[in-house]
Amino acid sequence: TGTAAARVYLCGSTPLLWRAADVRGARERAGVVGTLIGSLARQPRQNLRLGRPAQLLPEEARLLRDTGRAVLVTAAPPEAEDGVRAEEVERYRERLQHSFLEQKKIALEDRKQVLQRVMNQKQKDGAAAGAEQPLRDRLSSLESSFTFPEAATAVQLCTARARLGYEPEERLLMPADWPQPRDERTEARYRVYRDLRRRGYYVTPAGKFGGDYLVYPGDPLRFHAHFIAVCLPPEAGTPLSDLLALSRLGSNVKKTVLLCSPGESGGVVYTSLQWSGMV
Amino acid sequence: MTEAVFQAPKRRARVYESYAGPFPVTVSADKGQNKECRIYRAEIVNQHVLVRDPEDIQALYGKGYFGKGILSRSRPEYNISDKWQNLGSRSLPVISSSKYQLHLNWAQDILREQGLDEESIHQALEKYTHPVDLAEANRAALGNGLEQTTGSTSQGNNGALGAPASPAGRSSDSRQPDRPECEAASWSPEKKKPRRQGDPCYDPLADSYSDEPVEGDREDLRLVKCDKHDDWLVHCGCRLKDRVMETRPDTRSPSFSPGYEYVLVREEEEEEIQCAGENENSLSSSQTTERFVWRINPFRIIEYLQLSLEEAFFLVYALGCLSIYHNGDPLTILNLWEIFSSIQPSFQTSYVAYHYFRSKGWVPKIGMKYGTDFLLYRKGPPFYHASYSVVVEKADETFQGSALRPFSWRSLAALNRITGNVSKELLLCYVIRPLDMTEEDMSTPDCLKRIKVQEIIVSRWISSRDHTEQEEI
Amino acid sequence: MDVEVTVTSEEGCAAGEPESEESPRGAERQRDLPANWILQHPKYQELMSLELGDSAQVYAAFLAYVDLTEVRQWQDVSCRGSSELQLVLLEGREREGQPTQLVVPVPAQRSISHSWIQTLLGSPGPGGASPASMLLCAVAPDSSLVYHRLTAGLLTPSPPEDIADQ
Amino acid sequence: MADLESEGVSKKAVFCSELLCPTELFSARSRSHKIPARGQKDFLPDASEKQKERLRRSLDEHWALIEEERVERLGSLVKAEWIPTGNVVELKSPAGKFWQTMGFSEQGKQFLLPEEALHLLECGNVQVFYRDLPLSVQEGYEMFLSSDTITLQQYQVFSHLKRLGYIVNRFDPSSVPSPYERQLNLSFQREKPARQHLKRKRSHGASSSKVVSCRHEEIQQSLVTKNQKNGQDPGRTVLGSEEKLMPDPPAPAVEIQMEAESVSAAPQRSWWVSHPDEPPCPPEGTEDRLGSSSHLPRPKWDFSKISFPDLGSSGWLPSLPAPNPALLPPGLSAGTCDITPWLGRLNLKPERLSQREREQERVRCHRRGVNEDREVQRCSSWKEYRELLERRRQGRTKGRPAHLWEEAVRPLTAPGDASCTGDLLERIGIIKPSRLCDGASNLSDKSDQWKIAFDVYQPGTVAEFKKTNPGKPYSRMCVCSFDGPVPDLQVLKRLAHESGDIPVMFAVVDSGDISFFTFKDFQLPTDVWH
Repeated sequence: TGTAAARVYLCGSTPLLWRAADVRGARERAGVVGTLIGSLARQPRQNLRLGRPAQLLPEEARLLRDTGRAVLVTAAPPEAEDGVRAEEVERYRERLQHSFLEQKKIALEDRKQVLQRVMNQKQKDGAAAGAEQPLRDRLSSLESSFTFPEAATAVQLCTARARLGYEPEERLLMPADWPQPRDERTEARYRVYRDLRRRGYYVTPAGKFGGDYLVYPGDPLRFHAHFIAVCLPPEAGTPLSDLLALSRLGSNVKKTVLLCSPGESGGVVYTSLQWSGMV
Repeated sequence: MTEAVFQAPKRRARVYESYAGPFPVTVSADKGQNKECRIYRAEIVNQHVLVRDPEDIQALYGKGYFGKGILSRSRPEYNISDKWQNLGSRSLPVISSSKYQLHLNWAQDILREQGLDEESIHQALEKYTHPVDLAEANRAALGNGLEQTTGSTSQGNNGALGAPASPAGRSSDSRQPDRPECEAASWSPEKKKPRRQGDPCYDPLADSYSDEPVEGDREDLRLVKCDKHDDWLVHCGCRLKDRVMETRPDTRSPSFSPGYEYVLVREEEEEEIQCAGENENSLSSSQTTERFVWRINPFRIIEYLQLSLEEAFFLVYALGCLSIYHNGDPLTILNLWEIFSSIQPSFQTSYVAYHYFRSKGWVPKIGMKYGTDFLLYRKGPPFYHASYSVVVEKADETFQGSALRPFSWRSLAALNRITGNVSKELLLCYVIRPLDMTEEDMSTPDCLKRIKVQEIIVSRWISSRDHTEQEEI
Repeated sequence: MDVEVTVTSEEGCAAGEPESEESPRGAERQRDLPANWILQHPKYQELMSLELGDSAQVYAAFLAYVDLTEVRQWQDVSCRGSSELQLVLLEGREREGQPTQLVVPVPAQRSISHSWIQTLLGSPGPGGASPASMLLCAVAPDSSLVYHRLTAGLLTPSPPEDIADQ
Repeated sequence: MADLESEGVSKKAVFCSELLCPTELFSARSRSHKIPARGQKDFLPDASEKQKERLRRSLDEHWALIEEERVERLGSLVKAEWIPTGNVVELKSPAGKFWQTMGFSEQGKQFLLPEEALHLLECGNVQVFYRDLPLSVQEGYEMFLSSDTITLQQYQVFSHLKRLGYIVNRFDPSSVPSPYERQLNLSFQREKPARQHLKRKRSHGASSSKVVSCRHEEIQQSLVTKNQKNGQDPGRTVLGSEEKLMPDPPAPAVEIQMEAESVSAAPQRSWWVSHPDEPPCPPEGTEDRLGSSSHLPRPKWDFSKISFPDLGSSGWLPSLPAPNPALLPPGLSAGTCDITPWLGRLNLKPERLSQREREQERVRCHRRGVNEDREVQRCSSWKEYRELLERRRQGRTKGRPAHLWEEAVRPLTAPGDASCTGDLLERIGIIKPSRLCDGASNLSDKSDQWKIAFDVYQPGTVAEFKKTNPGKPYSRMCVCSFDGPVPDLQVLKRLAHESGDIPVMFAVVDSGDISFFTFKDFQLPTDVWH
């Protein structure tokens, strides 16, 4: 699936990445981090590490789309007709049954290997002759006595949509106005995001720090954010008190507050705001 | 409960002063009729309210922490220098020659502004630029009691400075800055007083400075300054009467005037050193090329107290202890209400909040540091850390209304976070105006009686101890 | 160091007034103070004469000027009016030998826009040039001052001094 | 990876790439459940090999975690089925431990709300089928989350809290006792007609079967709408399968009768809430069950204006007189009430002050009576006394500047007027405080922008938690977006009123990142100890 375009699924108006390869590709090839919002398969009842899906900022989705790295896909494909559906169900059941039988085989094999290993060990340890006899008996009768209840079958609860046999044509959806109405503020946010990415920074949401983006010098997994980026239309007046609070907060959390506005000819104008420390 | 719990204010680890009371007015039930209460004085200067009388300054700041010294971080305690040095029996502030030059330039500029030619300016400034004769000054000092009293004040506070052999250029302890000579507290009388060179034709500086030593100075000096502690009376707490009794001895110095500010200017070696006495030798024992020259400060800057409009109005309206003048005329409460409302569009709303918190015995100070309207202290900044950072908002009785400070979740999150990071709580203070209150009703502070205040504490809730939030701090 | 305080609330107030002193305004003190040095100050007069129309900003600028020269001992502090921006701007060196810095005093209740900041900072030179920087000095109605630094471009914060994260 | 797909479906392989083969499934049984610890972060990238290596390792661990699929024993999965017409998930095999805090029964069937089912699916507890095929988590998000159920943002908050062990229920406005009920401190678990259409209801007794019928009606209605829609769309034939899922709709007439029965069956318990001219249960559509605020039957009387006997006063009454029978509903009799045992339970002890407090109190309240004043004692007549007062008044105003004291608006106090700080504070305390609940009951909610979404109970309460009797929540949750507005005072008041005595919290979501804020009523205490 190497360089195929990622699929961005819209859940309502929220862009989500569901497939692991897409989440990984977006980050490693496009520097698009997203925010994991699902429960982690390995340990679902905690919030420290989350799992798929990855929610994308509208700006992230737009950048992926605009650079041809992703296609937007409607969330819900049309429902299959009954006949097709019946076929699908049939195939699913077959597969389940197949899986059960396979797993039974593997389990039996597994068991045999375990017994064999124990036996070999006993022999090697030079245990009294005949000590491994019960084991040998068990091994030989294993074929007939081994039970593997259907309930023991391991089944997968798929994360991404995955169907056997039939995958409905997923309709591509790219309204001009997606992912959000283009007002001054969203335009400012997008241009700033794009420019920061172009400069090699990694970007995550920064609402809890009072900004638009947290800006990292490298992958957020390994680096601290350097900036709290605040996107402003260039002419918009901001109460000085808001800037003072932000600036003090920035110095408190060891980050520079970055005022960002779209500039001339598609560029972005940045101003770093730091408390002077002069008391 | 849905109500926020009151968190006990945090006391400062070190407190360097005693509490003198919540307001600069007396409260006493029984003193009755002949009690005399002071009315302080302030004036409006370029839309700001200034208190200039040192005694008033100390009373207003000392009791209730009103205002801020315009030359200080908060408490009015400006010094021309934080280095003081002994010269004979006197302790003088040490300033750099560049600073002296700056002050000299200011004086020159004034003269130029008045259209004097350079020669006249030179002559006029001769007096200031000429080093003071140490020997003469010492003689004068020994010859009269004033010198003794004034001189001793500097020793009282800081023994090391008073000792003749104290090390040179000792800089002050940062925690407890040396209280200056009471120079800052003294003043020169205005031109109304008789003076030889009072006419600006002769003395262009007469507008700014009196060069006449005047009796009143010493009197006044003594009123506010404690000889024992070299401190403002209200600070050290000595009782005025006792002290005045003790220090009555009173003769005038013919040549030494407390109306001037004397400074030691740190200058290069090649300067002619007038004050090279024995003491000086010991002073410059650090064998630098620097010498200290005793001069008059040609442009003197003293501390004023600037009151926020809310503070000023409260002192007038709630306590009745302040008169505010504008161009020499005293202003009525209605005048002030009108003027302040026009200077600061949010004044009426923010005053309600200010008055409300004051009437609950708390001390609100400007909260600009952390981006809010007020910081609320219990008792005052020297005793407690601020407990609340307050944003004032207005609403009508439908509880809506155009916001003074339109919040977004982002700006609120930032404010909430910085407030929490400095161990304060974010307090929204809604000033609720009745629907039927007209603009006319609002044109007098009587409307306050119909206004209500809703306090709301905004806080962030952490859903889990092991939440990932720390990650980004 | 701690000074024992004996002033009680009754005395603190009455203390200043000798009983004999009675003036027409009663308790109000009628003493002559020296003229207000702010009004006399040549810089103040100079700034006011610029007629920038925003006297609150001029006053803020003057407070900042005095703070820099008198309190912080900055060197070579100068003021200039910008009629284009309707502002008084200050310049000075924090210490001798250090580069001149631009200080922009603004009354704290104002709103400012990014383009306003950009105008002040001037357009940043194309690549490589050290970024223009200035100090924004917010001035509160009680004369409180805070200084914040504005720098064109992205200025990496100084690394946390070995305090590990958290 | 996929060994089965190779037969015939290879062209679709890209969609199936995340399906595990039996070998992988089998080996997943023994995989680790540990989450690798994240190392200390660096400040600046320095292009060093060491840093690169650390990044590579971190990313490897990260992707291993992210790629991992949920694998469960078939036997430990609870099977369930998505019923889109009811926006619920019906359990098809016995419920698990989660039943303690989630789900509801109806007509002998067990249901989960979509957010509950989705969360349990994410936790690997249930397998949800739709038209006989299991749903992926993705499909769960896409099918369960909608404006008819809850939004993605609300679900993010829900699952965030659930992962931490909180119990989270949809908020039901009718479960909030009115201020009057709270005043009487009645437990609010009692049966109340207004709660009929509560989503979670056990089925027992007359009143709850009525609930079921309500539900039937809902489902029925939605079915009808759906059928109507489908009727216009001849190309689609989904009716059959859906009809199978539906319980038989009861006749409306029966419903009404049951309604009447239940009301008359328990009149003593509900007479004071319901009254005849209020329809007991307005039928509700299936749409927006979360958001729909059911109408609380409004009592005829303003209880805040009816005074109740003051049991706390020191002059006790031995008993309360019998109420006027005319005010009681028919068939109910009430006699006099002996309140002695109640009084015994009330804390009627006088307030005990500490030494210091008593001292302060003495100082504060020290105002001498007029007659103790020596000068007053010297007055021999009323006239002299009046003169004394006049002298004093003049003495006081003497020395007061005219521009302050001879104007229409004068200072609130004169220096020296107040007897002590407490007195002074009282004199200048002219601005009244307001409480969050003041005037809140008259506020109509014009917009439905601000809705309480959830009741939240602390994680520690799971063991004692009863769905039928959930008790007081720890807080209620309002979900909003970081790009949306901040509540103004009106919103705060309205929500506080709606929530009663439970704090409302705002969960603000910033692209998956959640911050919680509270806005709590507060009154700064007056500091008189100066």
